[in-house]
Amino acid sequence: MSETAKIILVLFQLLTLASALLVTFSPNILYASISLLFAFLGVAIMFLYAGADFLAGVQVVVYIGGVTILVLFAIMLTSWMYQVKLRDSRGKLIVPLLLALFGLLPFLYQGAQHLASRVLRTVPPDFQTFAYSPKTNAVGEALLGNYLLPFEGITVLLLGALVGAVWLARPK
Amino acid sequence: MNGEIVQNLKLLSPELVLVFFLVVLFTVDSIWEQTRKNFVPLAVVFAACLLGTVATCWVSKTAPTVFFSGLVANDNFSAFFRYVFLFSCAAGMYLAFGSKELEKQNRMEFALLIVCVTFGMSLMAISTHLLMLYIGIETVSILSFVMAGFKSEDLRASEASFKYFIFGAFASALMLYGFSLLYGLTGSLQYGEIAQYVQANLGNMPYLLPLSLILVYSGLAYKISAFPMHFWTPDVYEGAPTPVASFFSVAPKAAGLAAILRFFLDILSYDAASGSWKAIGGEQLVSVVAVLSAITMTVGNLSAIGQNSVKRMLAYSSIAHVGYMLMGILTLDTFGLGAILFYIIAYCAMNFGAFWVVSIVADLKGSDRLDAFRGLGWSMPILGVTMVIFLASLAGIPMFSGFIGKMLIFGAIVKTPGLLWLAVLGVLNSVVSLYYYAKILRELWLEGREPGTASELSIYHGVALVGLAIPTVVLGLWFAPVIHFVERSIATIL
Amino acid sequence: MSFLDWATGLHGYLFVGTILATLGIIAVVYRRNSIGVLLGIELLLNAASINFIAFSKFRTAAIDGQIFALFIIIIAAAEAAVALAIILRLYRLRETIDAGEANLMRN
Amino acid sequence: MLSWMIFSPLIGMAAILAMPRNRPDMVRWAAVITTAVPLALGVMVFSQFDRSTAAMQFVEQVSWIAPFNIEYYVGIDGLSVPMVLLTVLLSFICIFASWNIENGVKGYFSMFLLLESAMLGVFCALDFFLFFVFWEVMLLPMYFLIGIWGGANKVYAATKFFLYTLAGSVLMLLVMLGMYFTTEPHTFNLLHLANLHPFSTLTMNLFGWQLPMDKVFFVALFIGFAIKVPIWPFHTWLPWAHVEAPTAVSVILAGVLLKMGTYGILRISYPILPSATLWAADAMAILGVISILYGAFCAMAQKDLKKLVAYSSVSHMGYVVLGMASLTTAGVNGAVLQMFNHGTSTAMLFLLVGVIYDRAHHRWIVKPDGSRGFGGIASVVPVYTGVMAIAVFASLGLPGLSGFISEALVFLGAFSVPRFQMYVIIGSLGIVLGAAYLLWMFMRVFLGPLNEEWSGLTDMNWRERFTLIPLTILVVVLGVYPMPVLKLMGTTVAKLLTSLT
Amino acid sequence: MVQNCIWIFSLPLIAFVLQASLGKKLPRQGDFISVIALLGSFLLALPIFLQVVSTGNISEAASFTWLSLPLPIPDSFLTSHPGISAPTFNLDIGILLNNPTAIMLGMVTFCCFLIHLFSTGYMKGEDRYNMFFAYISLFSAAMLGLVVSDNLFTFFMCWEVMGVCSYALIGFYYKKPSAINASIKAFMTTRVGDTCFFLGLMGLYIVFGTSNFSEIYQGLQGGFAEGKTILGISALSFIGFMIMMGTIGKSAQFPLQIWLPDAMEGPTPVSALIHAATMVSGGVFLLIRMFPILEAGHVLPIVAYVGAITAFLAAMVAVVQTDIKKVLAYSTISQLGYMVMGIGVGAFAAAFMHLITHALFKACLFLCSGSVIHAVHTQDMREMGALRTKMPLTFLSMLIATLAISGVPFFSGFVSKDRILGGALGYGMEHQVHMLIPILGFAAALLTAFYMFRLIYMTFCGSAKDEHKHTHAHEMPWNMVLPTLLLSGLSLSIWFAGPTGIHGLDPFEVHWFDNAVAAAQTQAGIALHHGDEHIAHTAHSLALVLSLILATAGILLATLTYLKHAISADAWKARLAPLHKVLVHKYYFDELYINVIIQRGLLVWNNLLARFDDRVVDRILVDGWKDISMAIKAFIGKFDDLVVDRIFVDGTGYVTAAGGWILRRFQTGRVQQYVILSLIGFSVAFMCLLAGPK
Repeated sequence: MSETAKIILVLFQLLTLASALLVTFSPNILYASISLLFAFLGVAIMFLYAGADFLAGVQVVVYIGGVTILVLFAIMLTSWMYQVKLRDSRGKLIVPLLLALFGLLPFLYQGAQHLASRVLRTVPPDFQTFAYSPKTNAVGEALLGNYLLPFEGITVLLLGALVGAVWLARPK
Repeated sequence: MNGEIVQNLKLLSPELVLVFFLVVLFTVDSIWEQTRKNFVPLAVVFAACLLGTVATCWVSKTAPTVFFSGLVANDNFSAFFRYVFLFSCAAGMYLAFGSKELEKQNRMEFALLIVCVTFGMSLMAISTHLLMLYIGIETVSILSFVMAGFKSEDLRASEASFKYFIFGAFASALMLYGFSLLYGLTGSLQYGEIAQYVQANLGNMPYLLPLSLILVYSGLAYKISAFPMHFWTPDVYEGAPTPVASFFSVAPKAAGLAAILRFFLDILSYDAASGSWKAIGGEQLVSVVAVLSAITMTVGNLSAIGQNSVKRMLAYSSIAHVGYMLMGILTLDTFGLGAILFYIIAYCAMNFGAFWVVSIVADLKGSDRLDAFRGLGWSMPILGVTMVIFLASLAGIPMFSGFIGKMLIFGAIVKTPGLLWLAVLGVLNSVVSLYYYAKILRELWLEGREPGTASELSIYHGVALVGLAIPTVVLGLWFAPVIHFVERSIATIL
Repeated sequence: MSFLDWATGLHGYLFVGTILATLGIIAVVYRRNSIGVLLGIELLLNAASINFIAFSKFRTAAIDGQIFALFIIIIAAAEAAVALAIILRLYRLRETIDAGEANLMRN
Repeated sequence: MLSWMIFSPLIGMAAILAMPRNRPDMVRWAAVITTAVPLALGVMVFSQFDRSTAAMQFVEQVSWIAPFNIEYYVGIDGLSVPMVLLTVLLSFICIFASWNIENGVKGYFSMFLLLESAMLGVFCALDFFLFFVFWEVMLLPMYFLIGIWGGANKVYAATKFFLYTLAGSVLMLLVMLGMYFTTEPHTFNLLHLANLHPFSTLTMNLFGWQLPMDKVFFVALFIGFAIKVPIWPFHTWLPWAHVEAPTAVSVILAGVLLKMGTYGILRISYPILPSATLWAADAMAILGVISILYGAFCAMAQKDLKKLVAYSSVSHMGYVVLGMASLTTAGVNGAVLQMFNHGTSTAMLFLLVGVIYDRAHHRWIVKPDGSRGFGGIASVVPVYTGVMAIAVFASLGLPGLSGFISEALVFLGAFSVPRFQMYVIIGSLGIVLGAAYLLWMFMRVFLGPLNEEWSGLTDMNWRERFTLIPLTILVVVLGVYPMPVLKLMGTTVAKLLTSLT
Repeated sequence: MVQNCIWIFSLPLIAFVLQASLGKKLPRQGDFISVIALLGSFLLALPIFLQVVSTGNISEAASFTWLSLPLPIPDSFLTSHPGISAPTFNLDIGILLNNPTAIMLGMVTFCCFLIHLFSTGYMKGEDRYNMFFAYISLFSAAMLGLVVSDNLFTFFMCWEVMGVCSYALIGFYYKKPSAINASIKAFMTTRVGDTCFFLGLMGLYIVFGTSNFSEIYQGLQGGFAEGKTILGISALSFIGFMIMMGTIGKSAQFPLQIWLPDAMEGPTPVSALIHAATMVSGGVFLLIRMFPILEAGHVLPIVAYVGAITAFLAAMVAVVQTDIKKVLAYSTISQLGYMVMGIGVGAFAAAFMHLITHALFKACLFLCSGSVIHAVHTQDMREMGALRTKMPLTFLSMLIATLAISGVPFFSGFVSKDRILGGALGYGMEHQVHMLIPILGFAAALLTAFYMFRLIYMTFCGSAKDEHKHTHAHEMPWNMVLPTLLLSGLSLSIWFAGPTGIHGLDPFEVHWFDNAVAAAQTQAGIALHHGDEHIAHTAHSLALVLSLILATAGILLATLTYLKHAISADAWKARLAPLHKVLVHKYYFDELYINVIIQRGLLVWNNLLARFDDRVVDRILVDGWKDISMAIKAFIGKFDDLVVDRIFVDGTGYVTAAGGWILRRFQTGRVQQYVILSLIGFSVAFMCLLAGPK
């Protein structure tokens, strides 16, 4: 993988992190939703670099196209039109911060890095080079081959969610 | 290739039956528009469950195998849980159909949802693959968020579904993160391969395996509402319509337990000699699980004392019962785990019955507070007597199935050295539990006759109550065959 | 091992995954607006899918991880739909979507 | 035969439940017939019982739950025959004593019959699991009987009774399971456990300490049984339960239920944990003496007739415990005889209290405000006074009536153990106090100038006399010649003591 | 002869059963049944008595096992000795017919019969007339049972049944509160004595394994009870002491004598029957039966002192009594004191004779006083007077009995009292340190003569104090006078020793009694003579002279003060005011027992204990922790949800409820806090898991 490609990847990673920060801490929910959009974009790029091109496409279509738009619709419907910048009442920040810094972060962070270094020790280094090879047909084969059951099983979930969402949202 | 697929589909026939009846539900609803009013949805669901049971019997005859390329397993264990889920689906629909809380016109949606949830649950029970497990859990969770809020235009119901959603989504997200770490660590999603990896390098995973397992346990604990993840249960059960709450208190819990049993027993390498789990320092895990179950039990029982809403009280009591069931895991032999399965059967019957009575009273008196029960024993003897049977069984009075369940669990605990304190705590908890169950009995019978309103219990509900009371008593007296059945089903996964 | 190698390698991916997960959890806990909570959950799910993709590339070089990530995305979409339906319903009945106010049922 | 005796009340109960709601008299006579059956069977058992052997008789053994080899194993020997006879007789009498129950007649009698079959079950069970099931099944009917048909704050008394006894029996559950799992061929069978009694050598760790297993088992079982007896520290439920229970229920409670505790100790703790019994004998004797004195002192200060009789039961059961603790032939035989005699004399006392309560609707010897509750009613109700005199002097321990011979044997047994001699002397103070509070009551209620308020009292009608005649005959006959009952238990007690010493 | 004994005590028993059950319906309310029953047993007892009088020896016994408990014997023992049947612990009861029994039978049946006859007249017209006869026939049956029983167990059983009968009879007029108080006091005091007796009985069983008299006597001779100790002290002295306590309780000796004077509340025939002839003498009879034990247990000195003190104190009080029955009551206590002292000093035969003679003349005295009371309808001597002319026959028998009791020669009292005093003097001379005993004895003799003649003069002589009563007085019908005459007839010394009763002066000597008692003594293994011959002889002659002097002095003093009014009783009373006040209050024994021990001690203690039981044990230990948890609640604030409904006031319940309440506080309803809590829970669980395999 050439140097410039790595720099671009790092840039996008930084983009993801920045937008994620905005999503959690920005007072205005609208800005948060839009920054979520950029976060999903960054993640899509990371998928590309990790050789999951089909996944990147799906990510862009489903997340950025579907979920974020859905969220924006929800914001529009739930806060009065002329008061777009829904002032988010300032919740007590102390507890979550404390929890994150001393509770979760150290565990997850140490776990992830520990796992990463352990994996790199066991898996041959050449494997890590970036070799772009289209994965779409592999995904297709897997879906209709080994993973046929989840592919079919997910339909029941989607059907249920569809009916439920419609029923819940329909005004009486 | 297709011969193998046909074989796989044959082994999956109970689930397929459910899907088929989903389709039937849709077509019937769209063609015949007054199905909203009549009993068609009930009939369809009953047919689904009946046929599903037949399919399960037929399937359980074949030798236990792992099929669909290692994603799911078919053995007595899954057959046992399929029976439980189909039974509770039928009972849940029957109760919902008769209860006033769910208006007539949206029975069709309810039938659909309940069948989907049953499908999801059986997926959870039979899956031996992380992806399948995740899909199963998500199906059950997402659809239960909807079911929790099923009472239209009711603030409490929508608030219940909202809370359920936030807590549920968060817990399954954590579980997912745990799956990803586990995948990274072991390099595979299939239980068998994970187990081999864990078996291979036992000693040198001091930090990672505990972390991923704790995260996975968080998702599963949410499903069975065990200690750290039990906070949502009281609020959701109180808010949700009573039939939904009774369904929640029975079926998803059994599914969660099935997933826990299958997941932890397959993955953690169990050393028969020392009788402990070597993967993460045997005694460590045993004592942590023991402490967790003890806290669950005590929290459930103590919080239930001061309640005056019976639904909330039964919610806490269901948490307590989960605490008892968790205790069974510690013994790791057919006796202990068989005790859990027996306890599940007994628990389903008696808890469903208790909730059923609450829903009848809620329909009748409009409120589920304690004083709504005053003197009902005298005006509706069948309701009174069956409620006595259910509550006595929940409290663990002999001659009822609850006692046998508890006895088996405590027996298992007493058998393992060093856990006596847990047995003593469990026993004291059942005494405390008797106190708040007795408060309901006091209202029903002891407070004397309630003037007037000798409202008669409808046959519809009477049959159901007696139907649930009979197994509670029979299992209490003559439980030898059930023990054999339970032992057979647990042997396959140990 | 330069910073670039570190960032673009497994360590980088996992680092981003962890940070996203933590921020997701903080969002769920901290946000008063229920939609904000939903965003947090989406972040958390994304973190998991990043992990899966990273391990699928660096650890197993098999397609399983990607399939799992695919299913995560599908289920996340379904969940978002149901969540928003619930939030709209709550809004219609209570005129507010503040997660804190939903404490009608307590102790 | 035994199974018929145990389960015939259940058949009766089913019949009663099937009867129409508006025919109370039909229900009552059905109850009479149902209790008459076990009475007849009891008499047959008494006649056919072979006094010479200590082995179990009328044994019926059927495998109930094969996987855990739990058996429906029923049989009786010298210890259980007197108790079975007492239960059968008192239940028959109590049906007549509860003739004027008005509300929920069907519920009352079905609960009563369930209670009777549970009691008979406990006395005949030889499988620990069966024993425990019958022991706990007895709780529910008692809870409802006290709770629904009881007195003023019946609910509090019923709940307290329920929780107290359940807490005790729950300890018993753990011991049962412990015994089941430590014996090699896992068994609940009491006789196997008795032959094996492997527990004296084993140790177990409880909360971290290594304790001898048999002593821990004995203490746990003792607490469970002591709550039932009731022995001193665990007795606070008795006055509540007695005062609030209806007459017939408090007769059964005092007549039979109290004996289950001591019977349990003799049937389970003594044969299976012999070394622990020897270790705990002193402590039991001390607790027995304390119960004797404590019951007597409290009884002297009571103003309510029924509470006085309740505390007198605590005192009399103290004799039983002292007798058992002495581990001598005379002592244990005296204890079992005292269980039987106390059953009859206290049943009479409670029936009589019931008679006066039905008429005067209050039970104050001295009203709380100090004025006279009853006074000098001897002249108004002579027959009642006569029978009450017999009951008072029987429980007082007057020779010639049944109370004396058992107390004499208990003291004789206890006195022959050198280290118990001081306890016996202190315990003998109980005899004097016993006389004091009973005669004080007799004087305050029956003798002295007639209290005009009660000049209208009517004497006992034939039904009430019918309930008291058998008990009076028993009290007098056993007082003069106690051998019929002693002959029953002689050989069994001898065998029990050989296994102990 | 043994069959007769069985019939003797079962006849009155049958009479009791008949009387109690269908007494009311029979003509004359069935009093004839019990009278005939007693006559029957008297006639059956007569041949036995005569055989003893004539041949001086009778000894028959019959017994059967009443109670047998198989003893635990290791199976090995059974296998090694196939032949022997399993040993059993037997409790045999039966009839023992020896000389003392025969004599007692004679006396008791005779007295009971006469008293039954007397009470048919005295009790005429009373309500519950039939029950009265039921009780006294039960009482006679019990007394006869006691006399004939061959072991201490049935002895004790009859002993207690007698106690109950005395309770019933004293409280016969149950309308009077004083009567029922007296009956309870009587029963409780005797009950204290009985309990000690019971413990003595237990001791006997431990030492000898049986309570049969003959086996005990052989056991003692065989040195069976040498080393045995009870509670550290030697077994025999423990048993002896306890048996003595039994007698003290029953025969109203020094510490427990408060009940006898109050027992006068009962009808007079009851006093005659119970508190003269039979019950109280039962206690002395116990000492006689158990004499070897007392002797072996070195308890005799204590017995002697108790007897002497009681005799003296009771006599002192009798002097100041104004109620005729109270005087006789105290005189009974005093005479019983004599008998106990006699036994204490070893004058076994004298004590036994005094028992018999005292029973006869005291019964006569009581019956005469009964007639007097029946005539003047009052018991206060101050209202009586000059009844001599009105009731000549009663006066005659009363005079004879009074002469007997005062110890005037020619009368039976003199014979037995003189021997007791002789024995006491001999004992005193032998053991100088115990000289106090004879002194007290002689002083009591003086006082006895004084108060008896005071009684005679105040009732029969002098001027009629109350005209109305005097006019109404009339002689009693035959069924009341005949018994008194018969009894007074038997109070002559001719039956017992010789016409004058003085040794040596008599033309012929009657020795049936001495031979019978001597034979009994040898049988029981009791030495005939204590101390050396010489001192005993001088003591007897000295005692003879002294008792004569004292008797005459007493009579003289009485005549001077009460007949001739030369000495004014009131002057002496004023001069000895403090002593008089103490005597009137009966040494404040009543106050001591009733107020101090019973009221302040026991009842307060009971109420305290009952409240303790209700408040402390029930509330604190079991209902418990309420106050502590209430404090916590107050501390946590007014949160009313904790006010758990009153039902669970039980302490443990409160604690769990408080625990539950705290737990529920976490259930705030805000879902985000749930998430935080669960995360905290998980991190803690994770850290425990990570603590690494220990």
